[in-house]
Amino acid sequence: MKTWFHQWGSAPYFYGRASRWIPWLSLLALGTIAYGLVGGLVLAPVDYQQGQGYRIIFVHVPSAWMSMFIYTSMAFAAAIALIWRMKIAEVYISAAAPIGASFTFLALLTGSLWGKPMWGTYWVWDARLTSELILLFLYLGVIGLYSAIEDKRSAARAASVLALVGVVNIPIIHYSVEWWHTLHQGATITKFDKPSMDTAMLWPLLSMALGFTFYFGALVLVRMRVGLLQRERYSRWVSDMLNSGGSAS
Amino acid sequence: MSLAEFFAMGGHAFYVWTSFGAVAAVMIINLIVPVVSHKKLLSELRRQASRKEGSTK
Amino acid sequence: MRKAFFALLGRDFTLAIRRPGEIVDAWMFFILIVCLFPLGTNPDDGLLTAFAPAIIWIAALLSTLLSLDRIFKSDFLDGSLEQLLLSPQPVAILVFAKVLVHWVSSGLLLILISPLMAIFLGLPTEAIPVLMLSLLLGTPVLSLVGAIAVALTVGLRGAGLLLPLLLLPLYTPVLIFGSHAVQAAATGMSAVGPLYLLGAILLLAVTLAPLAIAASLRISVE
Amino acid sequence: MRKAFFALLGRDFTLAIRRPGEIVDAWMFFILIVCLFPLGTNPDDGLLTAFAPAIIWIAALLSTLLSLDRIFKSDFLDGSLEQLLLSPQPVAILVFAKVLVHWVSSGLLLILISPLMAIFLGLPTEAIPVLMLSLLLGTPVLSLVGAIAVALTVGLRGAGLLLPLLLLPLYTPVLIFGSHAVQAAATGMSAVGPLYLLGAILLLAVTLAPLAIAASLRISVE
Amino acid sequence: MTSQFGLRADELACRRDDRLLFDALGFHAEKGQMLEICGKNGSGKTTLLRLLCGLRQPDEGQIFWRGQNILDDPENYRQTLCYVGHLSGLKADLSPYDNLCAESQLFGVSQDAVEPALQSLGLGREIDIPCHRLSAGQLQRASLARLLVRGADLWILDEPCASLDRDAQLNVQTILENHALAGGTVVFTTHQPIEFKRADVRQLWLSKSPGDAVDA
Amino acid sequence: MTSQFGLRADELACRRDDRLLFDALGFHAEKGQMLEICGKNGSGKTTLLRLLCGLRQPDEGQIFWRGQNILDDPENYRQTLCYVGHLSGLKADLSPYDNLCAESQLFGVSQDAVEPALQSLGLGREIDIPCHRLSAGQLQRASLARLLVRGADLWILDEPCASLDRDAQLNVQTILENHALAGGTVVFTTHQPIEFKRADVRQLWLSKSPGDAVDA
Ligand code: HEM
Ligand SMILES: Nc1ncnc2c1ncn2[C@@H]1O[C@H](COP(=O)(O)OP(=O)(O)OP(=O)(O)O)[C@@H](O)[C@H]1O
Ligand SMILES: Nc1ncnc2c1ncn2[C@@H]1O[C@H](COP(=O)(O)OP(=O)(O)OP(=O)(O)O)[C@@H](O)[C@H]1O
Ligand SMILES: [Mg+2]
Ligand SMILES: [Mg+2]
Repeated sequence: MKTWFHQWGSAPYFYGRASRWIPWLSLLALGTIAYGLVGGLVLAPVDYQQGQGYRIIFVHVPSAWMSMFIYTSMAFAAAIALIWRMKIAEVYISAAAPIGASFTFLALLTGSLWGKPMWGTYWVWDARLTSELILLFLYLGVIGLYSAIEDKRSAARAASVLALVGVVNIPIIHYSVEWWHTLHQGATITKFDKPSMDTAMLWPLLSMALGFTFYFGALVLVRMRVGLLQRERYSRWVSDMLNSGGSAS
Repeated sequence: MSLAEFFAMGGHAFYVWTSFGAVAAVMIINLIVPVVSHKKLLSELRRQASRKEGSTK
Repeated sequence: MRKAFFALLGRDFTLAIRRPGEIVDAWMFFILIVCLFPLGTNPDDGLLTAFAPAIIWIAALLSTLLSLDRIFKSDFLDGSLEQLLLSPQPVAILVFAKVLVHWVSSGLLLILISPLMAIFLGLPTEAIPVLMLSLLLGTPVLSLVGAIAVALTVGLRGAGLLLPLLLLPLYTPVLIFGSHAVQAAATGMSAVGPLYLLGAILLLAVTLAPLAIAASLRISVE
Repeated sequence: MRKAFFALLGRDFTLAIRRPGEIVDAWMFFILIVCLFPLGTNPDDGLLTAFAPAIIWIAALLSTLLSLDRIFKSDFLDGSLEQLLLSPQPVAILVFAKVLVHWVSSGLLLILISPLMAIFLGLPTEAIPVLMLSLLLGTPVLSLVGAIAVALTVGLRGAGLLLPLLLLPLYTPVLIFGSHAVQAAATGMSAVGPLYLLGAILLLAVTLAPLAIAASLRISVE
Repeated sequence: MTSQFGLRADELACRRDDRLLFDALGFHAEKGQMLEICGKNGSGKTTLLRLLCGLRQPDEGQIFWRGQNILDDPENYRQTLCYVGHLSGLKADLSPYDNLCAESQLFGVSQDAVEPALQSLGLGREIDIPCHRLSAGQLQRASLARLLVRGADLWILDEPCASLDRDAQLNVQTILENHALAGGTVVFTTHQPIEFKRADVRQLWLSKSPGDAVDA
Repeated sequence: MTSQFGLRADELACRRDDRLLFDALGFHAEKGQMLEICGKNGSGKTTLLRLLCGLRQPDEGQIFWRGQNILDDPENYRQTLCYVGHLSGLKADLSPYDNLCAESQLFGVSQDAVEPALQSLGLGREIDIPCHRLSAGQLQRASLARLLVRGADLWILDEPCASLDRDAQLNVQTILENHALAGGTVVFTTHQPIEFKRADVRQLWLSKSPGDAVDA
């Protein structure tokens, strides 16, 4: 366990290993997303309440899940970065934040595009919608802070502090918004609360979610390699790698 | 289901296809940008490395 | 350590008193935001009263936000922050003194004039004690959490506006609980729930924020 | 003189573009204030829509106010302002270039996203063109008048908050006419009257403000 | 009138708060001359230089440039003046080169002189680096480069050699001397022990030191 | 180990952006010694001093004080350290006296030393004037006075003589020498030609000048 931690903490090891993982993850992502798309857009039956409009679910829900999953993972990385000063964890945060932000944006966009036909409006101040919007601001804050600080070493540490403070706040936001919405009125917007979903819908949905996760995994490794190379451009291992003919790129 | 029907999405074409299109676009751009910048960075570093070697020799 | 804490507290209070303008301005800003609303709308239709808790809380939040720069900016520019970080005391404690001064010279003063604003906006008098209590519990959180964001951005030239972005998500719960406590009281319901929650957030902020601030300052000065 | 004007314009635009963060942040601030209101109230009871014109205008006003510091503060601190005043060109013209850059990088951008904010707050779509037009006429006034106040206070250490105090009375007419135009449009009435008045104020500000700014700067630098 | 071609001050007086810094101060600096303002810390050198630039008004007295009161035609006076003070006057986000190009346009002079000017002050690759990344001395060099860009006749310099290393100090010294020899006028302060050999340097002592100040 | 009582740096390396400022830099400064960091503008003197204070982390290498890594017990290290840099560290609204009193409490030392310290740096009535009304040199004097208040063993000074008039420069020179003779350690930079006669001064040259920097 400890040696594993150590190995993955070393930049050259990570840089080399990641390049081997990326093709596999991409392939997995491609397969699962392809199945999800076919299953969702073509094979899955029409929802008798919502018509064809419900098909947005196949991108909306995976995006929403990813947005939350990525932020949590960033907070873990932030703790590791601050406590053990682990370089890889710092790089992870700056690599993952833009991906997380774009998934959050997609969840908001697809959600409101779904809301117009379903609820008749693009936007309501529902609890879940509001907290997703705030999550977007949290992401933008991390990205903004990271890009505003020029010394990238300090920038990564500052972004870690912010990500960590943000994650402490997330349950509080969740709770406050939830509570705030239900104080005055019952739920006006009924999403389909666990309707026993047709497996013809469920499998493609899960497959899409899995595909998005693989996609994220591949993408974050690509971005981390860039970030690592940028930060370590002067170190011995980079020049060795360049001299030895460039190895895997 | 005909192809036309498929594209019409039961009258919700705009919403459905904008959603899928936006997701696809964002995901593809997200992938292209770092791959390109990786290539650029590597070639820049190579150029610098060779320049430095050239000057020391 | 106690002595250092009080020395810094004393120095910063003296500084605050040397510039009464700044304190009065935070006050004025609060008052003026509250007054903008009647100007921007048609004040006769009773809507204003329903909006009053939100307006007062948002005004408190914005005037805190605008005065946050005071906490570390001038110290950074004149080098006192370096000297502070070079002092042998635990920085978290010292930082707590600075935040305390900020709160007294902004939050506490807002609380004192909030009843006036409440009357101005037509809030029922029964809601005023709850308003004051909610501000008493909430404004220290605004100062503490705000100080983290300021500490993170103090070294950046022209980052004045990054601050609101960092702070909005962090301030949301305080705003929601605070204004809903007042709203509940104004409509005759119990405000205990949100007030307890505000108290819990305050406790969390008091214990954790100073550490985060100290860590952030070290990063910024580098 | 033309050349100096454009040189300064170019330099300041370059500076603005060098820090895209600042521009984006002014945007964010506008968005954030707009979002605070739904968070502070119960968003379902139609209050929000009734208040939407006031909220958007107040958000525009506050975000202009917060970004005003940019106009002269950094120039004062790094000595460029001295050099500007020592230049043989008429200072009023140069100052106009600086205000123009400020407006483009704050007001103009606000106008571009204001429709989104209108949708967030549930403003009827018919009112959106009037909203944009009123902002187009009003925000330059905010920048011009704001610059006078900034020029007067730029030499004062810790005058960050004196600014709102000086400005809010001056901004009041713009706020009133602006939000009333939008309100009229939202309720199906004619918005022409307040828009004309906004136009008249803009004309006045464009002709007189640069002179006042130049005079104020000379006083501040002494 | 002797000062037809130079700077002349008559009966200047200046107070700061309750203290009289100087009083009935008169001097002149001709074409081709260098005038060093000397005095202890706090004797009012910086204040005097700002008066000469017209950035501050004296409490009493007048200042003449080429026989004309500087308040009569300030635009023209500013055209012939270049002031370098404690503040760099350079935007931290722009490079020295961009800064001086913008400034040259502001003053209506050609941009061609910018690059040679920066180089002759010993800046190399720093020419294109944002100013906030420069060290104290590099920034001072960039700030001084404006002297060579502006083509002004009257140079007013407050501690031009501050933060400069010894080579740069000698370099600046030469630049000042050359300007005087070419018919310019230089008014400056310095705490560095500089000796000008080639140019005609006169000293003006502001005797009021913090200790023997006239309390009011 | 030789550096049991002084400051020692091992294999320090520091980059700023893409430039290597120094690399494999090692030196030591014993009890009673003065170490002058020399170098051209932009050679990294200020940066090095900030590393020594622990305000910045080196990219490589360690710093030891009395045989112990300064990261091991930072509180204790800071107790024995006094840094005076380009920034005064004085609040502009408070007088030098009030400023240093507050600072002395922050560092847990007696306030009695404050007034004599300010006086021995040649400040008279300025002791009780808000700092924003001081001239450049007066402010620097007030800032240096903290050296005498803190009672620290290790002094780290970045251009201590900047803006000072000649008398004050000599005065500061004496103060530094006395500290070294009394068993303290002084690390400093300066562009003024100072000659220390009584104390043991060694020089460390940071050779990397802006010109021959290692471009990446
Ligand atoms: C802007 C608008 C919207 C936003 C920001 C949004 C956000 C979210 C988020 C964050 C989740 C994940 C929740 C979780 O797993 O805990 C989610 C799930 C979901 N959303 Fe949305 N949503 C929006 C609009 C809609 C609309 C209009 C519908 C359908 C009428 C919808 C249907 C769903 C469904 C079915 C789920 C999965 C529920 C579950 O996992 O329990 N959403 N949405
Ligand atoms: N904030 C910064 N970001 C990036 N590079 C910087 C920064 N500050 C300084 N540098 C660079 O680091 C180098 C060393 O700067 P430093 O201030 O340490 O020099 P110095 O030796 O103190 O020079 P001086 O004699 O001019 O004070 C300079 O070349 C400068 O360009
Ligand atoms: N803003 C101010 N308000 C009031 N008094 C001031 C102000 N600035 C400076 N003074 C006072 O005016 C006097 C002259 O200051 P000035 O800066 O002109 O001195 P100087 O000769 O340039 O000194 P130095 O050699 O230290 O730069 C000082 O005694 C100072 O106390
Ligand atoms: Mg001076
Ligand atoms: Mg330096």
